[in-house]
Amino acid sequence: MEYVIEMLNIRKEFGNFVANDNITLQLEKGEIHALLGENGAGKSTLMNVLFGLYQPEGGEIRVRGKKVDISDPNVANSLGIGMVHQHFMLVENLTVTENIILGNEPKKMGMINIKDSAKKVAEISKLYGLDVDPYAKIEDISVGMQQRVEILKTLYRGADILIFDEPTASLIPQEIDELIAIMKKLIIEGKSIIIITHKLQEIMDVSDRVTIIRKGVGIGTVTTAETNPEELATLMVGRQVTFKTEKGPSFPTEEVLKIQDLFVEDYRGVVKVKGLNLSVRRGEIMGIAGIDGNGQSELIEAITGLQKVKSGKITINSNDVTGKKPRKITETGIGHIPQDRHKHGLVLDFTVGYNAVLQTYYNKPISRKGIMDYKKVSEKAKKIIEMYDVRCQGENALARSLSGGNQQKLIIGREIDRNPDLLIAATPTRGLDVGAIEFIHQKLIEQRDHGKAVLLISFELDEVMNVSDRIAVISDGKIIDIVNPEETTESELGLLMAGHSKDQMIVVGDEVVLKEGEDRNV
Amino acid sequence: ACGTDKAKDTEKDTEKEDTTTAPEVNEGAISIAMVTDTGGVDDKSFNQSAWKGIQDYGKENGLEKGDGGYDYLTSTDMADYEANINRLAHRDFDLIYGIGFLLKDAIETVAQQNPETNFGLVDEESEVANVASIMFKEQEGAFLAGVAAARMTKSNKIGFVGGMEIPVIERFHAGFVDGVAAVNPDIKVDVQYTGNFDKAEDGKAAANRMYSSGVDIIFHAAGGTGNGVFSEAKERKAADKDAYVWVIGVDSDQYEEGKVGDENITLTSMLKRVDIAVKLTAELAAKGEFPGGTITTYGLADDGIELADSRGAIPDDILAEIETFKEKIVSEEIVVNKDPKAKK
Amino acid sequence: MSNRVINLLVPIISIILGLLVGAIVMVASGYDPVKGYIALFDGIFGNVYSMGETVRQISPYLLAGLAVAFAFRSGLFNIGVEGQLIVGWFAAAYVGVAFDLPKMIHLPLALIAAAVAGALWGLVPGILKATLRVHEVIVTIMMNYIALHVVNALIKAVSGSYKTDKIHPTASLRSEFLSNLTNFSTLHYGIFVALAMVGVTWFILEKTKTGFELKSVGFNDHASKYAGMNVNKNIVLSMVISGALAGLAGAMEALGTFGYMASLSGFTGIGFDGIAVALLGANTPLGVVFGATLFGSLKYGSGNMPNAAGIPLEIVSIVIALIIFFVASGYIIRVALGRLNKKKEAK
Amino acid sequence: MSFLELLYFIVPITISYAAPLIFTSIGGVFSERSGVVNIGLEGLMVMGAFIGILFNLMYVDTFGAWTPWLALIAAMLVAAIFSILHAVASITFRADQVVSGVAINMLGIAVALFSVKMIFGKGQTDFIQKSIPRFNVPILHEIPVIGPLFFKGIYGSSILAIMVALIAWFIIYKTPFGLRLRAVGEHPMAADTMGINVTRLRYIAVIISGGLAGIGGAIYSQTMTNDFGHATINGQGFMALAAMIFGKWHPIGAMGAALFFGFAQALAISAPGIPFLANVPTVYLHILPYVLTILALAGFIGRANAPKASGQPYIKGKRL
Ligand SMILES: Nc1ncnc2c1ncn2[C@@H]1O[C@H](COP(=O)(O)OP(=O)(O)OP(=O)(O)O)[C@@H](O)[C@H]1O
Ligand SMILES: Nc1ncnc2c1ncn2[C@@H]1O[C@H](COP(=O)(O)OP(=O)(O)OP(=O)(O)O)[C@@H](O)[C@H]1O
Ligand SMILES: [Mg+2]
Ligand SMILES: [Mg+2]
Repeated sequence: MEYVIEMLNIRKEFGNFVANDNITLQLEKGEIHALLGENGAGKSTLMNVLFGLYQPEGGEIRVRGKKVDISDPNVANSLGIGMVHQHFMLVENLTVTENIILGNEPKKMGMINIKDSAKKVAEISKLYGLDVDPYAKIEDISVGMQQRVEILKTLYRGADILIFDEPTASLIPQEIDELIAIMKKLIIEGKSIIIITHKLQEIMDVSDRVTIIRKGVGIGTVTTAETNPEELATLMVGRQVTFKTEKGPSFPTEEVLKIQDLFVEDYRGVVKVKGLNLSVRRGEIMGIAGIDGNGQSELIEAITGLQKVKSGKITINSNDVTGKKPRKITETGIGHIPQDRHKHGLVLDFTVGYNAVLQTYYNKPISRKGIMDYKKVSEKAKKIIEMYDVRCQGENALARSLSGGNQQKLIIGREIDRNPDLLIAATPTRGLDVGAIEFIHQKLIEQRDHGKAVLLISFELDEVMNVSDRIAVISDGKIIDIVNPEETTESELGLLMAGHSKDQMIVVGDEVVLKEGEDRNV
Repeated sequence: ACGTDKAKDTEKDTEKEDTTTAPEVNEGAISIAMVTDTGGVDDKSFNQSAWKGIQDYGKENGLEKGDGGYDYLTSTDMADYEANINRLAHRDFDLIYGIGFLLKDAIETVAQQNPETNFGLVDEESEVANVASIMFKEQEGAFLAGVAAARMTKSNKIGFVGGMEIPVIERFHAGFVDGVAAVNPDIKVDVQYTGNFDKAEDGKAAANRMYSSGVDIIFHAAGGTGNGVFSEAKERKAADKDAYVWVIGVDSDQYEEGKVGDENITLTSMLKRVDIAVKLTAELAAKGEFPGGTITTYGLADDGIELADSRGAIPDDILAEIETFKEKIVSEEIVVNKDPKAKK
Repeated sequence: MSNRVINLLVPIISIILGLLVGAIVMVASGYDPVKGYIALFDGIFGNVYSMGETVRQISPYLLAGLAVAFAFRSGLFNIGVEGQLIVGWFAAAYVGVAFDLPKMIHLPLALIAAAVAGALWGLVPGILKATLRVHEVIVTIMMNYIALHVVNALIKAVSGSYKTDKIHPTASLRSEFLSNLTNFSTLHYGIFVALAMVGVTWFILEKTKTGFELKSVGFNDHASKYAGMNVNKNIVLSMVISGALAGLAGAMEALGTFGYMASLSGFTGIGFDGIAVALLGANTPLGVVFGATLFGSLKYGSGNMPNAAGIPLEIVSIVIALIIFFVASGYIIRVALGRLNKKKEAK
Repeated sequence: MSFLELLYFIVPITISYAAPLIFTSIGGVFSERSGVVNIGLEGLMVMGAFIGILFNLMYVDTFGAWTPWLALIAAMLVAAIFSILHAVASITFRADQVVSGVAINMLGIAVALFSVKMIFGKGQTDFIQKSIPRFNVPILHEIPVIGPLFFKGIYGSSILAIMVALIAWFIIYKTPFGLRLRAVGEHPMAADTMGINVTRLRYIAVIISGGLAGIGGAIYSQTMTNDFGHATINGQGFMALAAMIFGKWHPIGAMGAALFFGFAQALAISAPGIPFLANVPTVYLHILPYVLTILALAGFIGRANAPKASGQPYIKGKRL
């Protein structure tokens, strides 16, 4: 078989830390090759070496059989290697076209030839079925669209070896389906692909082979058709992993959160929540399923007091909190794991300890009469680090130096530790490996079992189905139905999320589909 | 006080004798030094003039620059005043000048701490026994400048650009307005204070406004801001050789500053002869007649204030008329106003 | 080499490098660097008088540096320390002149007046930033000029002259004791006020919950808002405290060094130097002590270079600027030290 | 003064006040757009002002009427070279950009004054004989109203300033270089992965800012003071910084802000000729430009966002 890429015995060190220890990865022409490993195993590092962002300390790279020295991304580009990064490399205030042509701009009399560029972008996107508006600004388009721009960037440069670093972590299910379709199309067009993902099912669905690394060491490569998710997980983690989170029945008691006829605008002044009613009780996990942009963010912001309520009423533990200040609301018993952990969840330049008390620093025992007791801060931090298995170099390490998964564990620990009556968890497991996900799910269920309420917002059907006791489906700013996960299928849920009601569906075999004559209004 | 110092001084001079070949050192000479205000020693204004006086005295008496001879220190900010004066006192100069009204407190403080040393203060009044105050009647010179302007104007519009509204500048202002009025009470003097001494662009804009509104002669008392007045006038002259625009300079002879090719737009300058006053005070001190505790005010009468050579810009008949006014002032027939607000 | 040693070495190496380049400049322009540096050294440590003056010079730098540093810690760039200092200077001088009170009341009152005046001057950009998101850099630059002109007009209005009267001794920071101790230098109790404020700012930043909030807002205002902090309140508070510190720097001049205020023809420069002082000290209160000491000593001592060696004092500004460069470029010094270290270990 | 006369006076003054600020603030735009904060504009202007005068004095006999223009080029070159210090410190040595800028300011004035003392033996230079002249734009200045407002008695340097603003706009928004510049200031790592040399681009931007600030300083010294001394550039660089922020890091915006400052200043200075302002106490006039600026910012300009990466050194591979 012909290898387009051979990374042989790659070694990469950061100071005294070995991130990649003699890892070998071989990519066949026309295959989709998955790269699997826990958070921090060294996957991104390996790919950054391939893309020329890092220089390896050892090993060699062959491209199409020829030994190469990829000293910077330019070299990678000219070798036909393109990379879609884990954190998008897009300039937010530039347009789609500008981002794509950046560094390789068609010129006309010294000026950028934007028209031709946009045309070319449109052509390529049509060829691969990537639907984008060449003139839209990045900051105005959805995450899925941004990712398509990233892919276009590589295609525009004529890449035929594509690296995708966790491309699905921030996509909604529909977008994931589209991406998979795109990848398959790319293979047909003769490209080869390396994909990093934590979702084992995706690996099973798209990949031809899988290379697994554990703590910087290459474990080996297996053929997808000859393996299964359980085996992959075991190889990756080094122990048995349970998939379906164990959870007993729920025993809901009194109501914690009650939302009546709520209307909320987003920061642009567009009404996003339109007459929403919801009630969450102690002892249950209420999942919110819906397509991104249907009012989820605004709903959370309204509950937590970060966005003004236009009309309607929110009560927590029978206290009317409508229009109250965030802190007042928090104090009525809310914990909140925000969707964007870097922007809202943590002060990255604070230590782990400071972050651990970000919600409680102003109260006894952390502070007394306005004076902080930093001994108590350390104690609290140590407790959270231990109980939630936050891997870091102690409570004085900067939050910035933690891996994403550990940052998330820190936030979860901080919020649960306050013992809130209602825990709002927004996409709490995004980008985490299966081990970490399992751990977080357990914590949410524990909360419930202690008689607390949990509101789980997630775009991953799997997660909502597995963890929730009830699922409220949100569409266009309203809860259109509340279903029991035991009695619902994923396809039914998908249709509900797309805005269809139950009486528009029928069951055919074990699939739920739309009745004849009903439009798919996705 | 002087006697003891002199003894020390001669000691020093003899020490120096073998290293330097100073030409006939005047035995009775004293060592003198000065501290500038933040303008620096070459501000083309009173610091420069004072330094000239000190150098003149030093050279005439065969002194060397440095300890035991003559020297200066520059202040870069207000906090330097006292420190600099102290440094000089520590170096045992016999007579130390503070140049500028801002140095009053510093001079007084150090003077009280060093009763054996003599101090001079320019532009402010002090009653401390070992401080001689040197004041100037700027208004008298400004008056003559006003006369010149009033006679030379063709448009009967005259301007005055001042820096900050502080007493010295107001004396210029008052005297100038007085002088103009003495010739022709109908001439309106367009007065503008820019509020600074270091913004040439403001001086320039003010001059532009004045010239644009028909003013043809501007007297400035605005330090660096006045640079802008000159540059505006020069541009007008450069653009049109026949343009009738003039500037009257201040403190030192600003003829050089007015050159536009072969032309010159400096009408005259009002000179403040700090050099004469400084030298004179030193000579008194050397004679043991140091005027400590008293205020000496220099004016037209003692050539402490005068108009610079106009180099032909002002015709002789007008010069004669100016001379007449000068005599009237010297004889105190005319007493020039020194406060612009005290309207007569 | 431990991290601690390196942290200490970086500024020391920077100072040496700065002096070295300064020496080269002196040689190149025909001056004797040895004589020059002896003059500089004498200017700082030569006798008790210079030492007194050096310490006196350090006091306003301490406060100005603290003011800049404090704002920086909450993410604000206060270029307005200069203006806040000027209004503080005037307020202290005014209170010192206008009232007749026992020292126990008068001096604190004058200090408070200065702090309040500076605080008010900081309040304007603070409020504009908090409510309208107007960039504080522009507003503080404008407020500097406004302070200059307004104070000059006020001096004239209250005293009828270009300067205020002398403050009453009851409001003075001057001390016979300190002055005698240092051979009549103008050293005054202000240094203790300044050091006390170092303690106070350190305490606020490192010990109080307000400090926790201010730093949090400075690093990430979004997360702070999520954590229930009042971001706008903290912005205003930070500017107010920063302004108060700057106002106190003005009080040093009013109640200590000068005992009056005279019309200013331009900025004092202390406020701008405060930026360098703060940043030299990495915006920590203790670092500011280092920055102010370095800055104040060199600034004051430089006056002795034309005095004792006939060298233009600009050479010292060049040296100071170079030192700042080198300290700021500490990264490269660290890299060099690291290499050196490795080599040594290899041996 | 009639209203029109007032305008005939204020508009040209506004433009001449603004010219040095336009150059310098656009220099700032280039630097900050690339992600390097340049608070050292003041020091760079000082350098330019000094070199402009020095060159003018030295070569006026050789170059005659061309001298002030060639002096601008000399000032541009020297200030550009001087700005490399800032680039080295803040880009290569990863220094705090504000600190490095402060050092540039100190160094600029110190080096310039030190040189003046070495060369002239005194605290300021002599006066130049050939300053930048004012002229009437042929034909255009005869257009009624517009002519006297914009084309009569103006400095070539003012026209240059406006042209530079337009050219800067063109470069930043229409050329590949501009696109890269904006990308680097916003998201250097993204630019890096696209094969753009972040370091090189930032060096170029800082050097451009040095050159433009140098020209700004030289225009100032050759139109306003005609000599160079310690107070020649006194806060102009900081005003340019303010203009850049006021103009939202946009060259045309910066030009607008500089013109606004110029206008406010011209208005204050011309107040004695304006009936209803003539009797206002001078202190109000002196603070007028600054108060107007604050009001304008508070009133209708509102929030401005700096380029996202400005102020941060770019370190390859650093996690976001
Ligand atoms: N710039 C860096 N400096 C120092 N260490 C680094 C750096 N980047 C990565 N590492 C180290 O390399 C290890 C591997 O990181 P990498 O980003 O490759 O993990 P990953 O497998 O991509 O994880 P994830 O699945 O969460 O994306 C990390 O655990 C970290 O310790
Ligand atoms: N620039 C860096 N300096 C020091 N350590 C780093 C750096 N970058 C990464 N690390 C280390 O890398 C480890 C994991 O990094 P990594 O990027 O793999 O996180 P992650 O698990 O991929 O998070 P996520 O995928 O959610 O962003 C952390 O433990 C951290 O200490
Ligand atoms: Mg990662
Ligand atoms: Mg990764």
